[in-house]
Amino acid sequence: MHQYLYLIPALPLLGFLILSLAGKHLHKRVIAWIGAGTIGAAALITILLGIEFLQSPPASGAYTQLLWNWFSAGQLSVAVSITADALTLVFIFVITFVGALIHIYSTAFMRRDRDYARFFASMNLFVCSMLVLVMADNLVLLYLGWEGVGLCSYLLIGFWYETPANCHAANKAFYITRIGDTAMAIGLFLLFKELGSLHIATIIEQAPKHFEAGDTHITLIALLLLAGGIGKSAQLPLQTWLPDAMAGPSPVSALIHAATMVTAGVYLIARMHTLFQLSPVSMTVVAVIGALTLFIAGCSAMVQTDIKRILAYSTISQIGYMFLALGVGAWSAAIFHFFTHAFFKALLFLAAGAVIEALHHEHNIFKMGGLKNSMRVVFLTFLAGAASLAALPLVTAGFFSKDPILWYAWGAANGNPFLWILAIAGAFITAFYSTRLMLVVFWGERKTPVGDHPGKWMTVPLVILGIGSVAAGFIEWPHNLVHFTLFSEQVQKVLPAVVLKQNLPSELIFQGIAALVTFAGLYTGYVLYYSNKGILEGWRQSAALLAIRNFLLGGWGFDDLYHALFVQPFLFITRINKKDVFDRLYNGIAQANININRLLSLTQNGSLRWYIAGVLLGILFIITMQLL
Amino acid sequence: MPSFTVHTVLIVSAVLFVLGLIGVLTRKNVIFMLISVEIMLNAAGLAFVAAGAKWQQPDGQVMFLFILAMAAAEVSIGLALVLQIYHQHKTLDVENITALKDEAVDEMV
Amino acid sequence: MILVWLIAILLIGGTLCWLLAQWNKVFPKWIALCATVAGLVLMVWLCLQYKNSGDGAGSEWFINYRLSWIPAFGISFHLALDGLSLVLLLLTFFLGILSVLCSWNEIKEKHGFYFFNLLWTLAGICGVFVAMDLFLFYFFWEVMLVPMYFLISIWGDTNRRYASYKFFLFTQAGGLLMLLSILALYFIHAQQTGIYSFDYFDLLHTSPGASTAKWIMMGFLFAFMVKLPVVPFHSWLPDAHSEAPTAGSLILAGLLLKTGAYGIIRFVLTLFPQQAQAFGWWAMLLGAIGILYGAFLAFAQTDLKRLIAYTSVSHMGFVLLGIFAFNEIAMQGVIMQILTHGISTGALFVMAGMLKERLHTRDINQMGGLWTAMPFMGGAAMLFTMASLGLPMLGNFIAEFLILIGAFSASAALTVLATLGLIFSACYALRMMQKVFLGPATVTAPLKDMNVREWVMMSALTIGIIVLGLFPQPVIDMVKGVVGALVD
Amino acid sequence: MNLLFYISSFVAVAATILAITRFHPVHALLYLVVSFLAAAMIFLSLGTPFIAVLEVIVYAGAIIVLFIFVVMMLNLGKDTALQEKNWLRPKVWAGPCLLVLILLVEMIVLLLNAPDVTMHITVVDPRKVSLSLFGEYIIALELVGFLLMAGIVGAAHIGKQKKKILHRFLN
Repeated sequence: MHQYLYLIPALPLLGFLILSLAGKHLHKRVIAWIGAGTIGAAALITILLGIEFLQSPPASGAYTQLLWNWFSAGQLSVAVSITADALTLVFIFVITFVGALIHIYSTAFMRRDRDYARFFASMNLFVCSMLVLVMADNLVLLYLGWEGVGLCSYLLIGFWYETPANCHAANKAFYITRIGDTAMAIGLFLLFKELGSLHIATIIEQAPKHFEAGDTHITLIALLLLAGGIGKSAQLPLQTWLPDAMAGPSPVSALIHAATMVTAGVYLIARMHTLFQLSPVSMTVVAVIGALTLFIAGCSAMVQTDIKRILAYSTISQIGYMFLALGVGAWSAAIFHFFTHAFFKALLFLAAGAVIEALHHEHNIFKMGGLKNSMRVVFLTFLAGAASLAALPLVTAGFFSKDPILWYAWGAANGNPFLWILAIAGAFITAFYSTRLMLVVFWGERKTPVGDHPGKWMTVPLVILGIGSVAAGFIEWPHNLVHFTLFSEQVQKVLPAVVLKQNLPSELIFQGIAALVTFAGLYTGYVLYYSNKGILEGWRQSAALLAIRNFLLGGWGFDDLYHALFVQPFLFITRINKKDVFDRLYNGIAQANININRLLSLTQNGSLRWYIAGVLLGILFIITMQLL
Repeated sequence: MPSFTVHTVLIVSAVLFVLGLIGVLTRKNVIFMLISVEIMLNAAGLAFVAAGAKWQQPDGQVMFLFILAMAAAEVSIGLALVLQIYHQHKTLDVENITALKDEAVDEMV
Repeated sequence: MILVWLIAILLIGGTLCWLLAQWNKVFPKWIALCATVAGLVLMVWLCLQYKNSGDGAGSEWFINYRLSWIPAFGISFHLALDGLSLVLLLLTFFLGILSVLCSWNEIKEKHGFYFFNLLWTLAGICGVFVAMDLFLFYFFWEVMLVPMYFLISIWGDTNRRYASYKFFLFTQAGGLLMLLSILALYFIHAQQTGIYSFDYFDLLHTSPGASTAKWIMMGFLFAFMVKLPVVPFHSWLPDAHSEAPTAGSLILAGLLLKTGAYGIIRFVLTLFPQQAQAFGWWAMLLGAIGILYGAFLAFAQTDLKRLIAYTSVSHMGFVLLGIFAFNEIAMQGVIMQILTHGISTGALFVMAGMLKERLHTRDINQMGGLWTAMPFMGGAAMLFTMASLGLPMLGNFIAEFLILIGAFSASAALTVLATLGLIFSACYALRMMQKVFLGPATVTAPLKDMNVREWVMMSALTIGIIVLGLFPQPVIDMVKGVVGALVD
Repeated sequence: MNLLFYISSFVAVAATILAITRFHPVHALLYLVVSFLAAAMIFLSLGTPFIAVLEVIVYAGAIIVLFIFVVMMLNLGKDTALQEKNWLRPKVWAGPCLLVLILLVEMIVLLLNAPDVTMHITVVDPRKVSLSLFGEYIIALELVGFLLMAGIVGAAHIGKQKKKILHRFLN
């Protein structure tokens, strides 16, 4: 199967080409088949490839295919070459499998849209770019995918381009991720200058020989790459674009802004783990950024009223967990959390999309309610997703992936109690807002009448994802419970195993605490939003609490800060210099000439006597010069 | 009476030239200005002849002949112009004949 | 001889256009089209020959044609072709065809004289790219200038007189300084060897004193930097680009600016290697400033063509940065940038011309939501906008990436500064896209999407930019010899 | 000969001063004739009789006659004199005179800087002049011929009485 590796990104690309060139003339049914079919085929190939990989792993640990030599100049030689090792396969699987489900969902979700073909073309291009990103065997090709997903994200956030707010959100997403990308590009330059190659395997091999641990250059490189990851993965301080990005259609949010693209930063750091390991400083930075982000975004998620914004902040927060895991060196735990998160968060977004559509594009959760019975399938799948998000112990995938992260936040060699406290606080918050979301949307009295119910093309993907949200965790158990660690076994062929501290307390204690905290969060949510709503009413009276709420609602004021700090000065400079100061300079020269001309033309006054006097003065001048 | 020198002759021609120049500069009527120009040309011719005499060569006189021809041409054209000016402007006052005055250039920037 | 024919086709074609226009108004455009197509066919044939002749690995001259012109002053009619010239000529004829096509319906008066000027400008550009005698080079330099002046001042927009004066004065000021430098070099060479010659290969071995050489180099460099243009000499460009007719903008952005880059590579670097190296840091600084400054200005503009013009300033900053980084990677990037910028910015100008034809305005505040009415044009615009901000897969990325990665080893700080330009390029590019094609539809008049002629043009450009983005290696190989010789 | 030179120089200067200060054109012209005749005497004293004769014939004769014709044609009489009288006040002539005097002084200073030589008067006869004129100066002579021709044509053309037609630039 591995000789068809190139088909995995090529099929979506083919879909994109057909849809973008001929999409206008095709029937919607054909478009749906091309759009979802190409991804489905890619998913099928991926699954077959995965089976082959598990049964008879390649000797080098990776399938590689050289497609063509892209360019080579001087020392720099870049090939369009794709590779798939265990890490990549996890990503490919999520991208194609979850992607195919989301595409199937979209065929029904977008059925009334005028630009059906454009939607699927962009989605297919996205899948292709994302696959190139994860399959690239060199950083330039990775960068190609990296920018490609950015473009598709831009196109899809602004899919309904006639609303200025959507375009604004799309631009914002592109600008902010572009800042990260630029930093990453600089990182690549530095890396090339130091190592003379951008081939990932070469870098991984050469870096430990070339750099000493803690070298300034390696730290710089790692931080620059990290900046790229931060931008793409919406981590502190470049997280502000993601909540606004919810302006796109729900499947877009599910695919791009939950399951795949936003985890590209995680992939990058995991892929370049050698560089990060060589630089303890950057590891610490990754962990701290992850911990802070998960906390800050979680707090914001608690008070949002827009269902998709809640999920957006939750995504930021969950990616924060992945960063935290990366930062403490728990590589496979991070990837595993990515894996499960893709399922439950995609599910939540798709279910939210179904709810929103049923309620006539209502986004405010407080205008929903009582959907428990009227939308049975959506309710059940949403429940599975939310439970997984809240990390309900033992029955959900979220628990299996999040619990090790909490454990390693303390227990790994790079771990630290402060990180753990933030993480555990995050777990509490997550459980709380998951409960809040469930209770407000599905319980209580009905506030908006339900419009059209989702059809089978929408519910089937929801159900499959729901099963995934529960079952995906079972391929990796905490060692102390059941010794079944299929996932980390595979991933650790690529990524190093986590190093633990000496003399740690038992892991079980931590698991117990985590479970308790989760239940505490659930209970708090239950009390505040179901059994005793009066408390909340009481809090609403307090001005200080309201101010805090608004502060959290606005995402900790980052938007305003950046607006004042960067956007305004930039706009100011461009506005005052619209006419180009240099132009003024040259026009000044021209004006000076005109003035001189005016001055000199005074002498040309038409009086013959003056002219003769002028001649005389000239003669006098010359003769006087002669005399002197 | 001492023999006159080159300087003396040239000073005489300089004085004549300068007088002509004064005439051109101060008079208002074109006719007077033309008269003064003739004086200046004559003075220049004198200087040429003096130089020729000093070297005892014919070149000075040749130059005088050229000046003479030029003066004749100049006077004929000049007087014809005077006639035209008089017919068109009804005056010979140079202060009133300022058609060569420059107009300001139009704004470009 | 074939080079002479290349130029002669354009010159004769132009003259015919003028002469035959009195018979029939349709003649000129067909003649012009035939002339440019014939040129392109010749060029493609030459390219194939070049490939067969041993992949151009050496720095040998592929064609070298020399004829005595004014022997008394040592002036010869000397044309020569190597990989670099070949690539540029290919671009010239490619964009030449497009410029003829995009003036197909735009020109409403004086057809004959218009196409005469168009073809003569192209001939001048061709001449500049192959002339190997400095006097001849200067001659062609002027030949491309004067018809361009007419193109702007006769067929331009409302403020055309101002723009054409400005264009002429700036270029001419630079050109005269270059002439002075050429003469200085000529006389110094004569003094040293006793042979009066304007020939490039003779002058190559002239060694004026260090400080003299510096000043002579400055003369050359000034002319080329004005043409490129480099901040602060860029001021002519926005006016000329925005006022010129579409084909004029296309040729200005796609080709005329490239003569500046070509001049620096061909003359400044080879005639004055040490001096150029000494000046390198400052030139890179100017390049980096240009990148940022152009981007800032582009962001502020409301006139579509002016906006695109400032993006050219920004992109040409990369060229300067790359040239003076003095290494092979960056130099390859520069040549790539020359090609891709010609295509991508040319395409944007063509697009602006199409919009102007439909909407009769260049003000982006009066546009908006055009995607709905014109999805194909919107898609093409998106593609070239993305090319302009350096999206991978498209040619500009290869160029900018090579330049930056090459320049990084020369000066990390300046390269970082220049790389920031990538962020600001996103700002102006997306703003343009948003103002023109996205947002609520504001234009109520029925708009037609692209017709066949426009479709052919845009797809040629699209294919060009994508092929350059995915398979740039043939171009890189073609100029490898030249670049290698330069960097050593 | 010396005396002749001094006297005629004196007369020439005096007549010229009078010529440029007269208000009435005819008076001025008459003094001008005297000035030219005096100049002719100077030429004679310099040993160039041919030039002296030409001076009398062309300057004092032809040119002055032309002037007088024009004065007569335009009937420039008392009005012109009055106009000039009102015009020529010290305020008008003092400045130019001062400048011109400076010029004179400078010229004289320049002259005196050069070594002085006594004139040895030998007559250079017309034959020698004409040999030179038709020898080395032949081209100049031809050019002068053109000039005179142009002068004649020009004078005939310009002098024609015509309606007031301004050049298109002056409209």
